[in-house]
Amino acid sequence: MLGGLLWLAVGCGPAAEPTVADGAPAALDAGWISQVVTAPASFTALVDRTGREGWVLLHQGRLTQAARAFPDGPGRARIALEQAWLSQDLAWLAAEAWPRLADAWVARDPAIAQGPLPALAAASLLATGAPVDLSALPADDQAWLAAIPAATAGQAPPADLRGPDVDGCVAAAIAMLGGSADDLPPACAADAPLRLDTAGSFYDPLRFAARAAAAGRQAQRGSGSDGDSDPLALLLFGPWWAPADLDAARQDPAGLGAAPAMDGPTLRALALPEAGAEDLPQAARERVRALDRALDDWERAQAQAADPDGAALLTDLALVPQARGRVLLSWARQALAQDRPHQATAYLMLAHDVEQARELGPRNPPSLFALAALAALRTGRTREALDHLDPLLAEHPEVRALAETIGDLAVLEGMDRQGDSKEN
Amino acid sequence: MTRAVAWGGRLVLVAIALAWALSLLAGYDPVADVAPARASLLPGPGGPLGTDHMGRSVAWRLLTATQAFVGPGLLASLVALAVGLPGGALAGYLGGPVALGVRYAWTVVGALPRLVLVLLACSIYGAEAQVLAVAAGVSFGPALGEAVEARLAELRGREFVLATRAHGVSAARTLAWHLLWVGCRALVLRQLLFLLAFVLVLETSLSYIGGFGIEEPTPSWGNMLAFEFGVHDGNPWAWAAPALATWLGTAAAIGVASTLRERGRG
Amino acid sequence: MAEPWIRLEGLRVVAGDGADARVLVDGAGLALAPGEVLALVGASGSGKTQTVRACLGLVQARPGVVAGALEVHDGARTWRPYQGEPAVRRAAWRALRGRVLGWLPQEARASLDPLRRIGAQVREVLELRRRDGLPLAADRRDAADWLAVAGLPEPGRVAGLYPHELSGGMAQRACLALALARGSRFLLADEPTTGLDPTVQRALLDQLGALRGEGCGLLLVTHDLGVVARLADAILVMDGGAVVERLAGGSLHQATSAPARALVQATLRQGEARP
Amino acid sequence: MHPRPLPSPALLLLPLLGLPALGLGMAWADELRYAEDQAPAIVNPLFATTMSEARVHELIFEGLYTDDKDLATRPDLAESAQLSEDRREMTILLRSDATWHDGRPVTADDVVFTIRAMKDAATASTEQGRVDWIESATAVDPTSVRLRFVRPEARPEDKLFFKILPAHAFEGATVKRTDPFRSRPIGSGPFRLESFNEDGSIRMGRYEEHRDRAGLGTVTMREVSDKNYQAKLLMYESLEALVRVLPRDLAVLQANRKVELYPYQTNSWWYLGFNLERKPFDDARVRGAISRMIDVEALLAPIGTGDTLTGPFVRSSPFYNHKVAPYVADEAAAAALLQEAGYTRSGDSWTKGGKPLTLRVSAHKSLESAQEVVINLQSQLQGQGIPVTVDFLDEAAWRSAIWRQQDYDLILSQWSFDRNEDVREQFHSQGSRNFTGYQSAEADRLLDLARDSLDPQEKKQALRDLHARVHDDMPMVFLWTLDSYSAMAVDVRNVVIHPFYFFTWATDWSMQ
Repeated sequence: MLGGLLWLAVGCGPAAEPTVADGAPAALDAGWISQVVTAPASFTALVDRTGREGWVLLHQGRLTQAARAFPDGPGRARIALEQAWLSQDLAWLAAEAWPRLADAWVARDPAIAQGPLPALAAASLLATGAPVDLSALPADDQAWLAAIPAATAGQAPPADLRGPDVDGCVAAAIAMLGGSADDLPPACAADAPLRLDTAGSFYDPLRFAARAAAAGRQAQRGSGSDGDSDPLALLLFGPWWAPADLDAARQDPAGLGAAPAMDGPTLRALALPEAGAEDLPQAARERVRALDRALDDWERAQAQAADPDGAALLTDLALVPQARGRVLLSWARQALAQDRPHQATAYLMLAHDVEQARELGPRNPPSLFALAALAALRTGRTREALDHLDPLLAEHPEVRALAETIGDLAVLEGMDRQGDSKEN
Repeated sequence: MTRAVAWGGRLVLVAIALAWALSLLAGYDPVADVAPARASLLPGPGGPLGTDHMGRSVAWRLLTATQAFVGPGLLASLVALAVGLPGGALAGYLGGPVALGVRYAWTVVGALPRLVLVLLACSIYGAEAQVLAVAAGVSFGPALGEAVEARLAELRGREFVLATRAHGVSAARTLAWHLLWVGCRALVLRQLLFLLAFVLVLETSLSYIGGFGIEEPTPSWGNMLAFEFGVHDGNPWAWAAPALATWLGTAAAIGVASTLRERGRG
Repeated sequence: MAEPWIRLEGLRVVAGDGADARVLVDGAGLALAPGEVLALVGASGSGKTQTVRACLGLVQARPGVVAGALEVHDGARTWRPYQGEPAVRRAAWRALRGRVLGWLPQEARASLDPLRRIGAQVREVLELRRRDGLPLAADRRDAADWLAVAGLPEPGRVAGLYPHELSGGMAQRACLALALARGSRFLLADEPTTGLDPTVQRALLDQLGALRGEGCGLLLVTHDLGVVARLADAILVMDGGAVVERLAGGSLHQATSAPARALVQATLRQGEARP
Repeated sequence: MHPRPLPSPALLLLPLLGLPALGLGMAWADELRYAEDQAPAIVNPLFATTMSEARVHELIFEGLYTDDKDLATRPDLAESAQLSEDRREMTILLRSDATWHDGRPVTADDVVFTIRAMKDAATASTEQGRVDWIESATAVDPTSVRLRFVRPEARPEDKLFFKILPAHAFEGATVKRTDPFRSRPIGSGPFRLESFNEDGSIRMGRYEEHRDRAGLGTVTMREVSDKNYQAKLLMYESLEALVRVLPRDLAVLQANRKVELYPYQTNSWWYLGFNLERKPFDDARVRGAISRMIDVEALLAPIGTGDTLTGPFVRSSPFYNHKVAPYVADEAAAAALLQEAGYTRSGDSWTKGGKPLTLRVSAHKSLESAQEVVINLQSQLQGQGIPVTVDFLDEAAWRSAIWRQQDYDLILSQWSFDRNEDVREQFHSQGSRNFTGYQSAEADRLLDLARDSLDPQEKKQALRDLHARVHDDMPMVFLWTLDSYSAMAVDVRNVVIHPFYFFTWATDWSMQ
């Protein structure tokens, strides 16, 4: 009996797990979390100075509301960065969904090739900088499509840009891409389909790329105007762990507005296992587990070393889980860029806070859902991509347009299939 | 110590009886009480024992749950008496071939473990409380009867029985009054208290497991426990109270039973 | 001498059957009139107790009474409880036990219900008496009164005791109280003084003697010849289950039968210490 | 009164005697033990009605085609196929290395037998709808089958996922629920059924001869009906997998570093289905009144987070009609409808012709959180004058009462759909899962249009119209969809879960 109890006590205790290299926590110590935890006053001062409500909303992942809440200044620039990243992720998603829809539909019904769909699909790809062969398209379409890469390269679009199937919204989006406008006209901002003279309802395929470009510029301007401000404003709740990571990102030719990939010095110091070139989710999970081991120990140490206010911030704001989520998000982005969508799915699953599965939150930033939808599309789970987009709709109603497009794709892909249903 | 157990146990049994009477009079409606808006309140804001995760009063459910076993317990007692007493009395008083026949019948019933017998009955006749009670009573009948028989076999040859008869008391009255009532009542009561504890534990277990005992929304200490078990951020009293009540009720019945002594036996 | 109310003839009591059968009483008989004291003497195992129990229908051995005739007159009619259908027999015993035939048992403590207080037991007997319509003096309505009559000190306290709390003498007096309270016409006393100390014995015998004065018939089983000598109007000597000699008067000294003489001898050898 | 089924005494004893033993079972090194709330009563894919059955079938049986990890159709028992010019005929060549668990080769006769048995009305297969489109099947030679279709088919292989049964395991040409096959199934999948145990567990061992040898040696399905224990058994390593985690256990499992969560969102929704063939529920006014007495948000609150619904699709579905406004709890409107239907309120109840309006709600015993919902519902309706009695049915009683006899007033249940969200079987007047008895020419037309349309936007619109239609006709009160996850010990490696069938890629799984 006693033996059994002892066995139970031992069996249920925390098992000893190998920890990462000894030098690793030191690298983590250089990060903004340590700064907040050891000197909470600097955090409070920054937040109060730049707009507390905006930071709260940013922490909650509610970017649209945060953008409205922040006054001009570092907060506004910061939120523009976040919006640029999210829009970039959604633009990639659009560039995945549109061509797939066009291909699938044309394969089923060649007549659709005569309509606007192929051109719209090409536009979505061009907006992300992907090379597209336009030669098969009607000449009219080729003309306005050519304006997209030109705009992203900095050339102003022709004033009379108008294709037979394209109304003002697409033109406005191209203008926005090229930097000659910062927002779409009000008529285009809603989730209304394009006014096309053929049957079917299609949406603006350029919207997210245009918004990404505009927000990126806005962020650049913002950080320029307040250039020597507290670096914490850029790091707080953000994708970079430490100032060194931020500096590394600044070296990136695409600038801060490009979707951040987290391969800065801090993570390199952790010497985590690589996920490998093959798209094996198991390797991704091993990598996350190694990260968790490092972070779990480090978080405990932080909580002990912290000032009481700092410790409260650490747990109340879930700083470490949130930062971990940001790391996984950037890994997922990387995996998607390198065509390892199953690994990306694994990273995103592990980042997802299932307690509030269908809500934005500190651990569920909007990009998580956008990237999950992209990974789902890439792995053939078109229907599931819609599930991932659903939580974004309340905060970002314009995503409805993308959801409708992906919905059409899902319907098309399932058209020959036969549904199965069961109880429970 | 024994006195403390006896009195403490009696107190608990009286409390259960009072709770039962109160619940019968009050007519608490477990269905109407549902209110998710006041789910899992702690004692105080949510009444004396708080509320469960459907917002129902734990205190009222705890009281009402006595109906799940007190009534069946009493019914089981009646059945056990009906099964055990006549046989035990006849076998003990008459002895001889009657006793042999009665003992044979008991051996047949007693060959099945009590639990098996009850579950078997529930599976054949349905899991209603009455079936459970009757089966529990039947399963306890032989034990009761054997105890009575042994006591009567001991008493019937005693001089005082002859003396009583010689005074002109009829055989029936001698048996009913002098032997059974005076001679066996404590013994029978003890058996019945064991039976009550058995019914309580049985009902609670079956309702906990679900499917055989009392089904929600009718409260039983067992299904209250099952319903709240594992609820995160629940009201701890919502499961602790029925668990404690089950434990106290069983301990009280067994405690009182084991401290019961006939006055007058040295 | 009045006409006997109790007549027992040809009693034969057997225990066991077949090869195990033992004859306990073989052809015993007796007759007893109101106000008469009949002593039943004999060695142990001579059948005295069984004979007395047979008069009350309380033979426990099986098959028990196999032959014999008992006639009991209750002042109004004569009952023959050994004859007729079971229903008739039950009616006879119902009429006789307690009302006509009272019993003072041998082992006093064992004859009291161990689980009930003395007072309650007396009250029950009084209730039986009331049911039979036997008169009750106004000052003897209560259990304690009868315990006092039986010579128990502190009758109120004793009424609240359980049998195991009584000494042997007190138990015997309690039994006497029960017997007296019952108010039977006859009292069949089975060795009532056995195991009591001499003073208690004397007091008890005085009580019994007083009963005779009230017209109560007494069947006294004993081997105390002193008691016999003091009380008996007639003596029956039993041996081997049969009545071997009947002596009128209270002295055994004129007895002729061998068993009677043996009894006398035995008593003499013990030294005639008793009164 | 309906007859009460008699569970075997041994089964009755099990919960009492077997509970402590549950936690003590030791696993083989390469054994995966997973928990289901309710074990399948039989193992025969022709009679599958529940997800737990579908999951077991996935391990033991194979279809002609299946999903690859990117959910594209790939041949499974088929090797290759040729579609005729008119797209009405397909000749499938079977792979030569597929064998049944008894060693016999999988042949064209097996495929023909399975399709004929499914089509045979005498079989009463619950999967009959999945072969409606096949006109006939003939064996050309032992390894090739010719299928003829009712209509031209664009990609028939996408519909050939149903499981194939061995013809030699059955007598004659028919299949019955009661065939001994139910407990001694022979499949061709990566696992074969080793034992169908008294305690409801099913043990499946690796089929060593399978062309695609599985990484796991044994998969054991254990019935753990006390859902309070499932998460604990996983954490204390008495199980390796839970197929569906209770919402309330999610937080603790996510925090546990020895457990990984996998989203397992079958497109599921809960509903309260009326029996339209029984009075007075044939009266739309009565259904409307009851619908308006129910506060769905309040029903959902105690059981977890999810989205309430207005129709037979999940909110994120392309078919969900967001323009349909939910019924709101409105006692006055409900009363008006009942009065219109001829009921009068007297005291605590509604009566018509002296008969009070009562409801018997049936729910499956293993439906998680059903207890809370039903208790809540009972309270809501009783407060408005409709007394509700509740029946929790076990597997056998459920099949007989709901699937065969249509003997119920109102059921609380849940449908799960694969990614196609095909509700035809549930709402078409000819649908094999339409046990509410819903009949609507308009719904039939919309469902036919959705099936036959080649324009995705037209199909989308047809089903959105259907959503509005069934919301108006109210054969069911649509409740909600819940988030669902499965959980697995981190020791189980290379896990990729099929979004519906779960075990489709289980051959790749292994234990560390």
